[in-house]
Amino acid sequence: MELDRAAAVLRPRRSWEGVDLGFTLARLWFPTLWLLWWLGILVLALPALALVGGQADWWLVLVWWFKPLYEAPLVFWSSRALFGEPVALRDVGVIFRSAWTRRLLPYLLWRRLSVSRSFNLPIVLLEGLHGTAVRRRRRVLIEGDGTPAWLTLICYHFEAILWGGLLLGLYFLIPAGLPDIDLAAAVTDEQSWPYWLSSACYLLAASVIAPFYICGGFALYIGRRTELEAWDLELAFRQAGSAGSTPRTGTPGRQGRRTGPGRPSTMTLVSTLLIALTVTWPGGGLQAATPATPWPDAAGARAIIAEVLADETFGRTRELTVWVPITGPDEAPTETPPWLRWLGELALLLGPLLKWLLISCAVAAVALLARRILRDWRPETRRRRQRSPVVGAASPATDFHQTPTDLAAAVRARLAAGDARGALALLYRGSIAHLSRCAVAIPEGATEGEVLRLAAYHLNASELAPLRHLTRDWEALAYARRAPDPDQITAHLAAWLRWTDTAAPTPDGADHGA
Amino acid sequence: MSESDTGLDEAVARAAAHLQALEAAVGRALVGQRQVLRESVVALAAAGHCLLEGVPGVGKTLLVRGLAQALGGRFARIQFTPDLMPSDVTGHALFDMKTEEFRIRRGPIFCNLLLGDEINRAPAKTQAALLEAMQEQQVTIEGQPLPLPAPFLVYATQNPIEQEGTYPLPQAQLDRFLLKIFIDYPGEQEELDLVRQVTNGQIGDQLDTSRVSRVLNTQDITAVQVVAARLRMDDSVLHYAVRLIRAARDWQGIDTGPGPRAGIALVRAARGHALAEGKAFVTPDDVKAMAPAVLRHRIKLTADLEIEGYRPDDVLGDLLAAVPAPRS
Amino acid sequence: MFPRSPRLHFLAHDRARPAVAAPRDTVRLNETPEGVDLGLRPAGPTVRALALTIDGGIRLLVYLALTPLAAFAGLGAGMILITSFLLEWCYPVVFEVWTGATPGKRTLGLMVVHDDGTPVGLPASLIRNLLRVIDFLPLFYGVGLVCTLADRDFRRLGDLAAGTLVIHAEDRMARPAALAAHRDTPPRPPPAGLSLTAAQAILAFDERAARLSAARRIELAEILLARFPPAADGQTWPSGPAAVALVAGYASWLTKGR
Amino acid sequence: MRQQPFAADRADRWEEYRQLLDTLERRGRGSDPAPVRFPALYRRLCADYALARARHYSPGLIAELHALVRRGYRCLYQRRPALLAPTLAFMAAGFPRTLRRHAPVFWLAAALLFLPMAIMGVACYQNGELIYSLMDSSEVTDLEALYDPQNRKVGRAAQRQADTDFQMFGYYVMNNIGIGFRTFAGGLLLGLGSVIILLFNGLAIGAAAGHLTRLGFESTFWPFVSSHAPYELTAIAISGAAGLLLGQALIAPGRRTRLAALRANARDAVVLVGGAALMLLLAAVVEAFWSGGGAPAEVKYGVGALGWMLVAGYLSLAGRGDPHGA
Repeated sequence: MELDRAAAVLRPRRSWEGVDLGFTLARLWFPTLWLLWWLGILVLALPALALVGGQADWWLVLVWWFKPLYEAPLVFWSSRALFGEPVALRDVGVIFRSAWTRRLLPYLLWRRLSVSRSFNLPIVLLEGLHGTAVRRRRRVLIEGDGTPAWLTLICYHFEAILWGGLLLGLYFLIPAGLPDIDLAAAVTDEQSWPYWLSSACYLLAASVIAPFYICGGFALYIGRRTELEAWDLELAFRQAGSAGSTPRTGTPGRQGRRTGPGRPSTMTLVSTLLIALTVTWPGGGLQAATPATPWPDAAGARAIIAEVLADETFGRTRELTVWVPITGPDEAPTETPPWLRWLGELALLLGPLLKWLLISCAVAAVALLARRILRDWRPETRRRRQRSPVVGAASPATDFHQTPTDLAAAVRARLAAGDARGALALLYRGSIAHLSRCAVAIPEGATEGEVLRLAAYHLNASELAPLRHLTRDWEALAYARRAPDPDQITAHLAAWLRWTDTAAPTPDGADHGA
Repeated sequence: MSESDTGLDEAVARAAAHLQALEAAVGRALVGQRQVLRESVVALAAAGHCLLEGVPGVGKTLLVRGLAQALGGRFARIQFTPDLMPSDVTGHALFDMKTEEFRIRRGPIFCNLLLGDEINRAPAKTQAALLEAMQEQQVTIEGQPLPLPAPFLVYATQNPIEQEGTYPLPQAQLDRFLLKIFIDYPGEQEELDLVRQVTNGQIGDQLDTSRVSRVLNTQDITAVQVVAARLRMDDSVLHYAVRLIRAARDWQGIDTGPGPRAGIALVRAARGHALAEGKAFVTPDDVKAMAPAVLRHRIKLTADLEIEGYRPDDVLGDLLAAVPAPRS
Repeated sequence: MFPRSPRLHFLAHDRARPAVAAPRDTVRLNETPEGVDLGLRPAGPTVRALALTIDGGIRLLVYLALTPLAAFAGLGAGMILITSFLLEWCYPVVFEVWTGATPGKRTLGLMVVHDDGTPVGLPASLIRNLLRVIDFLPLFYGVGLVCTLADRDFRRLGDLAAGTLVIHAEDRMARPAALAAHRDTPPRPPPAGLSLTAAQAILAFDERAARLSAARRIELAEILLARFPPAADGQTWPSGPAAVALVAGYASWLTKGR
Repeated sequence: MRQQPFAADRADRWEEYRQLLDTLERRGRGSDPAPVRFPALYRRLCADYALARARHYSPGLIAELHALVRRGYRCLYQRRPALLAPTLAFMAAGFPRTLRRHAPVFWLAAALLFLPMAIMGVACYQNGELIYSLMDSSEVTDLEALYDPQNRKVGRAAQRQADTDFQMFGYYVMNNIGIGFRTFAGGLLLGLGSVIILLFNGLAIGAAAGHLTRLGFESTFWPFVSSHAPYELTAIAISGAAGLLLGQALIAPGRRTRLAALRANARDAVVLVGGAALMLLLAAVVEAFWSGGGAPAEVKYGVGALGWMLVAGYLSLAGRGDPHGA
């Protein structure tokens, strides 16, 4: 596997997103992790079967209890894979030897029921801490965040859902004629074959969820370290040196995308760092919410007690059917509070009201629908509908250049004041505004020539000619300071008035000035 | 003011007539490609060099030869190859055994109109020699500066498809070209005309510029260039040009924007365009018409857009539509 | 000859490009009509399960609140039936179309969108919630769970059919110091040949320095400086707090120049 | 341009944008004037974001801009559906047109529902034992009790009150529309779910009808079901057709990928389901407030016949006149 293909993107993210990253990685590595899990469990499950003497329930409890044992290799393998050095499955010995250390022991004993197991395992296995150091480190890393516990809880439920789903699916899929699965026996009767089936289903469900659970916790751990220790920056800084000594390459955009590791030498360094480095990092300043207390072996004990009590030596259950007179709860009419009676009356009133409301709603809806359908059929409305888009577009949507309402008067006023430029500018802007009223879309960047070209699509020759002259005079004035005769402007104004009167029957106020 | 105006008007009319005659003359040989022809003529009027880009066979060489034919003056052509040396372009000094002194042998660059074919096939050193000459308007051989003849225009071509074994021009060198003209295939009718015209009584497939008559001489060209440089340009148009350049520097999708020289080039090209249109003053239309040709080789798109196959013209189209034109 | 490339705007882009080069990130990139890439961060099954539980709790509370209605014989029963119909089929649709997420999802910062990042509309929301029935099979979203675990963007069947995503909404609170223009550290030019990635990492270091412990800050700064070749005049790189200050100077130079 | 001048230069614009965004997000369907500047500001921001990324400014700034762009994107591309007019347009044109486009699937679904119904009805009428192959005896007894003319509970009895009607309405809404939705969703199981639900419902209804008629309860049964049957049965068939569409996409996606086919068909299928749900709502109103009423049987039969004609006319004709074409 290439190095830069194997890394996940390290960046600070919220804890739930961290879990999601873990799930993504688990999906990526699923076949390997799954096999690894089964390898681990086979090592234990077969001897255990002999040990408990073929008792399904005990065997299941045992196999379940030693879950951390099969999960540790997964943690180890994912840590190597994340940093681009996946261990081949044939080196399974290396994996198990590195994963099954003495430090795992608490997790098989009193810490087995710890609620944030998948988050703690990387701390224990990869940082090589134990005792109080682990506790302090965990407190620093977790910073009162409940996500690891939630992850454990949810994954337990996922297991249960998958297990139940598998069982139910089998139950439904077995065709009639074959022996049915007794679902009750499958969960209670440890002697029956459905119980074994159900145990197998459970193992299958657990094997599917385990990679996700472990990678979720691992990614959470990586995420916390990224957040607290800026791991991503460390990687980038280490790369900076190697990039700094070589000339800049031509594709900065590509480099920028990848914040993950890229060079074999640094990567080896980092991953060995990850595995071997005992982080002597003071946890000062960051306080955890609660210190973790060692968990007594209560749940396991309770299960054992239940098993023992269920034995026949302690008694058995018998089903008896007897007739007993039913002495109903004395139905003495305790006086109903007045508000309740009042409510009851209101309800009686409300019933018909709601009913008629519903009926009238239904009738109205049907009537509206009928009207609508009939209207769609009538040809004259059809014609009206066809024209409507034009009407809609004719309303000036984007009028960048504010023109006075009575444009003609304003132009005349400017002319009288001797401001030929102002008058012509106003007239030209008015023309553009009028064009956009006639559904000619004029973008902001359109120059005079483009306006003319756009207008040529929509106007006929007689309408276009005055506009062409106006544009020519306007350009000469604006860009060459050649003012036309005032008479010429008056002629333009007259032409403009003629144009606006004929082109649109009811444009807004500007046109009534004539 | 009005007196000089009328003087200018006459000069403009004369120059515009020259340019239109030139366009008509070359247009007889180069069928279709009106836009290309117009842009080449603008470059001539603005005294700027052109980079022509297009696949083989669209008439790059024909265009330049037609121009040379119509212009008079000296025409030279250099086929750029990987083994072309700088001295093959500029010329060199050789020792004359008879007179026992160094004699300067001038290279093909000493001409009025130079066609540099497939400029990106030559190594950087040779390209640099040509581009230096374009910038300085003179060539130095053996420490002796030799000025180039007065109208000196370079039309360089390059082929955008065959990139193997080419030396792409660096961004700074590209800046020396006033315009980058992009020659596309002709339209259907034009192609039909082209085939008909070329195969009519033609032997072999050499370029036929025989029907291009000479319409201008070098003095005329210089006169036209003087008129173009004096053309009236209102402040609002100038502002518009600068606004376009500045917008391009901050435009999304443009990695490297145009430098300050782009603004100067845009204004020069706009003047040339106005003159070619026969106007005595520059309007925003002229600026906008020339903006793609002036800017397309001066910007570099971001890597994302390049990977997705966008070309500068696509981005420039958006930019031109979005920057408000002066209209008040 | 040249394939005319599409224009930058105005063209419908391919909705929802598949995630790009780095599949080990949970970000799915999506290009908007404006030509920028928006990152969507699909939410995984764990957080969605939690959201589902919260929604279930809310519905349970509504049912509990409705039980007194049973006192009113027919009308009450009718009301309860209608309410349960609404809760079962319409609750998610109404909230998703109205506010973008059900209350449970909202609590956990999730949000339902089309796979192009636009807010979910009525048809898509209807599809994904009606098909919930299938995802629910055979037991408490068993099909949905397997589907989310297997899909790249954690979509269940309903999401696949409707073309929707459940994503992490962005933190509205996150307003980094970048805009505060707080830097008064004297700028120091970084060594030549600094890659853009490294430059960006330096900027990120400056932004996140406050979250790091002092010792770690120094360690990181020294790691960076150690990778640079020694200066020409034989001067060595500083260590300790001075190194942090130097890197902060680089960051300042990178943000505002000399 | 360096980052700080870049940010400082645009700070005002970003702030304005952020405020606009806040107001936009806060107001629901308020009546504030439309913020005309928003799209322009948004586009500028997109450009800024792209620049910031291309120039490798600090990740914090990029993240901030990204969040702003995303919020703006959501605001700008939001669809705010009005309720009444689109629903009307949908029922008047969209729904019947979509149905006609998928007429073969609809006929298949209808056949799956009605053929077993007819066959089972005739068979049960002939053979009194046959119904027990489908229901157990307690269910049959319940059914008989419900429609027994001796039993005054059925139909519009005097004591039957408005609130009972209302309860029945709730029950019908819950049950029938639920069945419709399930028929649709079952299509995702390669169409099998829809087929099974359609078949089973057809058989059950046919069996009940045949059995009750055989017992001579037709005076209560047929008037009761005749009025709402047109809407209800058609709607169930339409839901089934929608489910079959999903199944078709999965079994025979044609030249598309399965997912693409599913998505394309789901878009039409949900239209069908929506229309069917509205039809079922109408059926529930009729069933709760009219079917049980005291109108004479002839009137009810007339209403039923009218209903069938209305439904047939509606589904085959509505929306054909619209200029935008079917």
